[in-house]
Amino acid sequence: MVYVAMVTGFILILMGLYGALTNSNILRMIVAFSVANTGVNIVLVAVGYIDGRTAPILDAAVPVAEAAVRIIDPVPQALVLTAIVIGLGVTTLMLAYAYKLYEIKGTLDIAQFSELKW
Amino acid sequence: MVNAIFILVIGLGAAFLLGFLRDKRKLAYVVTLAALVSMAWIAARWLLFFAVDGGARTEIFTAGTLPPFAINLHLGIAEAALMLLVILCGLFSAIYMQNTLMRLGRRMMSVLLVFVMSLCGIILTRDVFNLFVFFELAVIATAGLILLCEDKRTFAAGFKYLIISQIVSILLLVGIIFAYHASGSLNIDDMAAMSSGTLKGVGSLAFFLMLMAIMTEAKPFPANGWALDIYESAHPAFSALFSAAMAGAAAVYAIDKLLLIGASQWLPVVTAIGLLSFVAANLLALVQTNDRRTLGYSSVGQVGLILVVIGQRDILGEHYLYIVGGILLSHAVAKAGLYWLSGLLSQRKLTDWSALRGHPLLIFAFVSFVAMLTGLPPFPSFYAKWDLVMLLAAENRLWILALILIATLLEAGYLFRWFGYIIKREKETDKQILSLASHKLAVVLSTAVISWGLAYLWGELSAHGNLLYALPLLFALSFLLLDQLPARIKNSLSIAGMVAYFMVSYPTYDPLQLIFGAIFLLGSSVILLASYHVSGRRVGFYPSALLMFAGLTLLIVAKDAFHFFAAWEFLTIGSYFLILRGKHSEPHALSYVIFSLGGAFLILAGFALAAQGISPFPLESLAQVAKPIAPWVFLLLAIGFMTKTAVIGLHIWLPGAHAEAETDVSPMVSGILLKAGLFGLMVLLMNMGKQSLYGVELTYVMLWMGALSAFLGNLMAVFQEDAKRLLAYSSIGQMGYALFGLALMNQLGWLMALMFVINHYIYKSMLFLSIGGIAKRTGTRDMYKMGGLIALMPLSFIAVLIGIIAVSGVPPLSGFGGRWIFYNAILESEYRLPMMLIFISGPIAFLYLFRLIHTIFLGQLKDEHRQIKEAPFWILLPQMIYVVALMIFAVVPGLAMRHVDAYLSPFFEGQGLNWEGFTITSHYGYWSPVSIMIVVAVIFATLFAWLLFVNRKAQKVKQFNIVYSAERPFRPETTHFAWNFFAPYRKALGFLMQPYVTRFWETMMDLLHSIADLSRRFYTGNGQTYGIQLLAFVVIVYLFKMEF
Amino acid sequence: MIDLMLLVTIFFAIAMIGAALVAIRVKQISIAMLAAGLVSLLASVMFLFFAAPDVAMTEAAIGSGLTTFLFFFVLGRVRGDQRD
Amino acid sequence: MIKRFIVLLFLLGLGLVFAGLLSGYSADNELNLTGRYYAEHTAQDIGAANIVTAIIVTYRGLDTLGEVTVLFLTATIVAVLLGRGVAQKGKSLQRDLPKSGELLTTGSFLLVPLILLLGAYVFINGHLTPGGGFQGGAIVASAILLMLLTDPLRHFSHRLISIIESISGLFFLGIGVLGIFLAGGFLDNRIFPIGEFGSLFSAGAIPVIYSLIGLKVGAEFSSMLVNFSETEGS
Repeated sequence: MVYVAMVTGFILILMGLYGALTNSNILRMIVAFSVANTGVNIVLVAVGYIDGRTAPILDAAVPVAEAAVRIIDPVPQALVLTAIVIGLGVTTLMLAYAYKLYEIKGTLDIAQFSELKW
Repeated sequence: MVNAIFILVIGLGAAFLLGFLRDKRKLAYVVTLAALVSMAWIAARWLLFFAVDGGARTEIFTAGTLPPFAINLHLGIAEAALMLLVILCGLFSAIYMQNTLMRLGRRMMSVLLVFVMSLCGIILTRDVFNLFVFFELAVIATAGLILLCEDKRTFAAGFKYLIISQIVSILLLVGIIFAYHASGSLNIDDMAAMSSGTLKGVGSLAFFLMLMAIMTEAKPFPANGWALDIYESAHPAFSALFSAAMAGAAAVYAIDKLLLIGASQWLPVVTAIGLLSFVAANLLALVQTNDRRTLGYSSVGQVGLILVVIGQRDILGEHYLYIVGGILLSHAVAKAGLYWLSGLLSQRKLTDWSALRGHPLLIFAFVSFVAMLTGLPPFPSFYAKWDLVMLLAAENRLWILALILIATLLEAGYLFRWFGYIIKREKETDKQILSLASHKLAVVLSTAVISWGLAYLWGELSAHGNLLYALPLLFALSFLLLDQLPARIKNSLSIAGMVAYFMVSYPTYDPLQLIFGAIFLLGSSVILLASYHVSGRRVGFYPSALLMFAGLTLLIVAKDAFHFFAAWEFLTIGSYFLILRGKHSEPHALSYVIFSLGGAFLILAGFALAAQGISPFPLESLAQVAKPIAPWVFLLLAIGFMTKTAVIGLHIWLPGAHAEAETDVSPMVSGILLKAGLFGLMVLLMNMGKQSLYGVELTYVMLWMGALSAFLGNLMAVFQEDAKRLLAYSSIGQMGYALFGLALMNQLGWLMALMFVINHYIYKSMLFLSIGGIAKRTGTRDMYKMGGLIALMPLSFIAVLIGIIAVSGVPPLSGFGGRWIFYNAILESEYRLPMMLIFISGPIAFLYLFRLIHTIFLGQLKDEHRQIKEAPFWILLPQMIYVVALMIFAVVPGLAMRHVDAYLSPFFEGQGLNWEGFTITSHYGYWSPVSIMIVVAVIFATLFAWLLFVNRKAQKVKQFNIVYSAERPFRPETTHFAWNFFAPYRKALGFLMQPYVTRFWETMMDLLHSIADLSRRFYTGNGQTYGIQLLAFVVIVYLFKMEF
Repeated sequence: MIDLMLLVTIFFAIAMIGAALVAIRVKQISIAMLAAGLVSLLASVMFLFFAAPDVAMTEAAIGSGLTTFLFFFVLGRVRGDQRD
Repeated sequence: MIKRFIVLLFLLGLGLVFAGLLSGYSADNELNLTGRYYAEHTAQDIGAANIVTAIIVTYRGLDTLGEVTVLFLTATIVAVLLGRGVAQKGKSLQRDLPKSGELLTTGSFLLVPLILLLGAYVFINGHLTPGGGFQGGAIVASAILLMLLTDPLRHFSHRLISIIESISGLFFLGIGVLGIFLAGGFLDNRIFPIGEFGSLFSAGAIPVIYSLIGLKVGAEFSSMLVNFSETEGS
């Protein structure tokens, strides 16, 4: 199960990167990156998973004393949370840039924005 | 002491606080500055605590829990220093951008604060995921700060950066989570402490991904197109931050931290990436015309160099911090300074920087920054590079050493070319390019002050002693402060200073040092007399000239390799500034400085190879260098020194540099500076003696080089039309004689070389001065445009006459003495073939010397020259002194030479001359200068009297106008008899004159430029391509790493 | 039970990859955006299987919800440029 | 076409790296050192039932501070980026938009308070149940989104949003600093009593911090949404 998720995550990353590096439309690049980000999140969560255990929340079902053998690793989850939020930040920023670039040139073709080179 | 976490808290708190200050921009700005100042204050306090009080590094725990369960921060001297650098850079940029920030409002200010804060976070944190968070903050803040610039293109640059950072964060996150899985911790020290077993397999791959991701932020070649676009288009104050603080401090420190985990097996990878960036970026920068993009390339290169140092830290040991700090701080200060400087100009071409001319302070700042970048003394990068090169050579990592030096030379090439543009290119007067807002000016100038402060600091920390304590250097630098005084006062001060210094120090000199010291100090004082003819302030002349003389003075007293090399660099740079002052000298000065620095780097490599880690390395220890490397050391040093003496093949810089220099500069660089090379060769030969490589005796090769230089130098002089170029080529020939003499490796040869040192100084200085005076009066240096000047300029004529007699080595003047010793020396040794060349070059010299006097002084006076006067008094005065000196030296050469002879005799047994009274005896005969003088004087007087008697009825012929048959020739000068005077010889010997060497070097340059021009097209400007390049970079590094 | 979980995971994995394929290949951008949102939504359900309710909530709210809305906001502003 | 091929080629290389990671990966059966520490100590030390929350707010509080700052930065930059040259003041954005239906308007009028309440619930209970400041903040922002959807011309007070943002940010920092003086270090939650495990007012400062985060994140998301919606379509 972990492997399935991990493979899925990696495939999503590669697909996202492929889309981002071959689509010349800026918006589509951003969409592709968000797919890749989802892939990363899946990989992260999969790494923390231990078969047959429950969420790292202590309640009636998981008493404090048994926590160490009942719950999965909480660290990757905490990292994913942060990663998701940061990913949103970057995506938002890219979208704002995309809008701005469109305003300047009236196009979203990334190849049109190459005055700076060499 | 304030908890260092307050650096982060204050930065963030102020950024949040700004949300309240929507319409109070002034207040917001004040809050921003206050926050930065207090952050800087905390960092500075800690730095002092570590540096002065010797405090131990401290840990800052968060959340009341110990790592690895909570995030912790480390604070040591490196962290404190880097944070101070980052915050000060931010503060300066904030001051610099005052208007922009006020216009854009509090939002940008808070972004700036968060940017600085996040860089500090990157430096402090010891947790990989926390590192990721701070990096993302820095990335996003970058995307915001890019907007500071009005340039529409920046939007595209920002977007490209975001594309890259998306890829980076994907790699980093995957790396982090697998590293966590492998080690069970996110703490860097924790991971590092685990056995290296965790880094096998998955752990190693995870580390690879993390390293590549962080590495990308250091903008390695070739995954750095986006960075160059940002550098080119962003606000210069932001580029300063981006280069100095983000890439040059935070990112490289993060890599340094990460490598604690990866340990030694990853160091070669970092070294390789760094080297590639350093070489490639500097190569590509050669063909840039945009100033900020050039700086961007240079920045990529410098960060590459820092990476190399980080990658070599396994051999740097306790010197690591000193070396990496020296290079890192030099880069940061210089690059930020240059970016801030670029913000004063409104045009972006490198040549537009000529607008700086007339602003000595700005030029001084520019020079300081450029010197810092290229690692010239006395800046920290010089000390650091020296130590680095020494250690690399000691560990036999010669490829790295060679590539570093080559790339540094490339960098020096375009930076000094740029400097040439500033000094020499035409200003566009109709455009107002420069705008000098006082706050921007303050930032630039205080950065320059900081650069010198760091120079002092690194000198203090150096194991070799502080170069800034050297009196001659201080004397030269003090003229920077006196530059507002009139030239004549400065001239008097210089002469007084140099004479006084000589008087004080000569008792400590040995005879060899005495000869060179007298020429370097007294000799230059005599030449400086000529400088009295210049009125006005002559800004920049005295600091440059005195820097050169300081270098020369320090050179002869240098005891160890470090000080020798430092002095060598000083004299190179000083003379470069001097030469650059000539009217048309821009390309020549550039080729001079490139050849000189190239030579200097060979010398550096030679010393490094010889020292094998011994520090300090006394020059005498050259004698103890062991066999397999000794010849290589010899070769490197010899080529380095021979670059300075312009041996044939490495001579192409000389004619232009010497001929285009100012009237009083030509004698300095020709009469005095060339001797530095000879001095170096003497030190080398005295200590290392004969060396052979692959069965070839190297001194024998030098002998041939000397003979060829003498022959070809003289031959080329024959065909010159320009009198100063003629003298310059003649110098190549003369230096060839000296080299030949030294390479003979017998006492007479050496004596003759030393004779040459003195003679050449006197007559070449004299000739350059008189020709310079004539050129000044006639307004041309082409000989065929002159003629008949003997009546108008009799004193110049006498000087030239005496000069050429001395040069050609006919009795009775000292040139003959030189020749006499010389022929004795040749007879002592058995090298007949090169000897023939030397003999032939004697008469050849006569050809061009004859022309000098014949074409300029005899013949018909040109119409346009009828009104001219004798050369100015101050130019004549030293010439007359030289005439007297030549006479004295001709009659009593023993005054100086017998001491030297005695000094040399321990080196060569039983070959000395016999000095008795006024007669000198060798195995082959004797030479009595006094009697020769008397004989010649009698013959001369008799002939002269006879001529007068015969010619007493001579008639004066009036000049008549030649009318061409109703037609003007296409090139009028071709009809002049003195034009192409030696055309017949050219037919015979012209094949030797083909500029093979020039063509060779030109082809090399063209090749470099074409490579650079082709390869930079790689940066297509398409953000997607940049993304692919990053991907390719990662994959290729991975494949390489797997190979090994 | 475990086999069922595995099957469901595989099903979700295939669905996600399919949606991702749509997201990077389909002609209309709006559909691509929706597909990307779908990938995210499927992922958030998957996170529930992986005992990560916090992540699931975040992914659903931020990854698929908010991000998709932002995409459409921008798409609405730049409509008229639909070429690929 | 060549480009696609090259990209595929290099992605294959990257896939190789990933394959290496996969093939070398062995799933844990036990918690590792760090995970075990959190499982065993969170209840006593931090007093939070939701260990993920404990990690986010306290153990890795610095990350979270950075995370909040990321959103703050993004919101700020989006405002700068989109505020430039757009929406000149005074010139109202009168566009011909179809009036949103009565049902939607009324519905949103009823829903918005409910959604806000739900958001608040999520972030206040972050230490006990799944969810917390970020999720709650997103929910709060969705209320704003709903209002924007029903009335695209509605004017939101940027000033109010930014003041909420700043105040919650400063308080977050302030509580963090208090940790240095009153407890074990920056962002230590034990400045307040840990309280009874599992109750609402427990886990020291975590509910307070998470509420502040919720407010701040909500404000930031709203600011982004508002800024995007105020840009003029072309």
